[in-house]
Amino acid sequence: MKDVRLLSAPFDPNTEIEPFARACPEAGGIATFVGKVRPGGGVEALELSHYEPLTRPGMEALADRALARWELMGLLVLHRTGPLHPGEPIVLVSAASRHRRDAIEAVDFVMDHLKAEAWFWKREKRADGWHWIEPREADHADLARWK
Amino acid sequence: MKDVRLLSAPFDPNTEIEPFARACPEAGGIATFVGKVRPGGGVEALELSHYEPLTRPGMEALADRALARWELMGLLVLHRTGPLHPGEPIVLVSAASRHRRDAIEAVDFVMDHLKAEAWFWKREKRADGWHWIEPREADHADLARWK
Amino acid sequence: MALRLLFLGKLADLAGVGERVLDLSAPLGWDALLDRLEPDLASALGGAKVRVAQNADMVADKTALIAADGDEIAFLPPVSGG
Amino acid sequence: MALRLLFLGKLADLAGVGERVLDLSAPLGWDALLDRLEPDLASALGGAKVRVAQNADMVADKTALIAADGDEIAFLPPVSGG
Repeated sequence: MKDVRLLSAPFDPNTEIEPFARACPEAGGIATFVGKVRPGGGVEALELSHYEPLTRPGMEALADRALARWELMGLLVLHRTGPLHPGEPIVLVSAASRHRRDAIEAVDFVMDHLKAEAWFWKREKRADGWHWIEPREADHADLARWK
Repeated sequence: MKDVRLLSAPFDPNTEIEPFARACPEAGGIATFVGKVRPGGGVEALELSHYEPLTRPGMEALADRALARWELMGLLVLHRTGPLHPGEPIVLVSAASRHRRDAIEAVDFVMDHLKAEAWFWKREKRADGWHWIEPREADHADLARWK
Repeated sequence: MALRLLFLGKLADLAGVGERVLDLSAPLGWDALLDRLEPDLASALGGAKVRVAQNADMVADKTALIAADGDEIAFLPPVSGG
Repeated sequence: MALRLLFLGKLADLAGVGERVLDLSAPLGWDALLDRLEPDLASALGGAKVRVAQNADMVADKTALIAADGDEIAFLPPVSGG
């Protein structure tokens, strides 16, 4: 069970996780990560742009890699695009598996790759206007763990 | 924000995660693991026994270790006791943090220690009666990762 | 004077019960305590993997235990895996 | 004959727009394509970290690009971190 979606409107993590869990009744465990626009720090808004013909296939391929690498009964990958407000969910990754380490590691893997490799460009609005977010050193260190 | 509970009655992960997330509004990410009684495999029921005067302080101390080791805004640890049916949630661990790796690693750490060190004894009912569950080699390998 | 014994996990099966009360006239050392139990149960409790808590405090060396009136002695086999 | 150029991320700021259509009378090589753009934009697109996709396929060596009528050429700066 693979469910990969780009969402242009706000979503509620709980209403996504519940049907996913129901769709994987044989799973012994479900690991989930929900990332949100961090409130505070002077950020008034975040905007995610993407290039659909690359971004969507890239996310599908990433999900396939995780499904090939770990024994999963299901993998849910949701990512927002467009303008977001502080506190709004940007990303949700949920993995269901028989044994817990598979689910936890798969979520960790997918998050690291979504953050460092997926085709998203983010800019944030501060009091002095919009600023593009650059790649972070830590993202590459995170990725190196999976080589 | 630390919330550690032993539960003698069934719980719904979603109704626990939502207020936890609301209680940590500054978090950039929330990682969660929900473990359930695996359906199938001939298991008709699971029973968890514990020794309250050791089990509860042990869980509290484990949560404190995670809070000391990672930068968390909140940690939720729920564990069932008593008789459970296949498909029922046994354990929920949720961690809220500014950066995602803190939350994911903390959940991983707490789960490994709950499984291998917490004072719970489990027996499962099969067609031929009740069987106590022994420690697994894999549990100790999981723990060794955190030394 | 009495002692409460708690048998956790599969030790409860061996003891036939999760909890027993033992009357005593004086504090009991480890060997004297085991002498009051069935041989197969005593032998299991003596096993290297069974730990002991006295009034919810882990006992470092169970053979040095002195169980006194009102004590709760819990016998803890290895916890189950996940 | 025309070409669609897409400027992703901060390249859109530099181009002043996310998308441009370029008329062309014949296929354009990389240098000829950059010659049709403002110097500072052309210079940014030539940077080592900017990758290029032609009709949604990543181009291995952008300097070998031949952009033809109807092509969609996307300029991709490094993705933002998390």
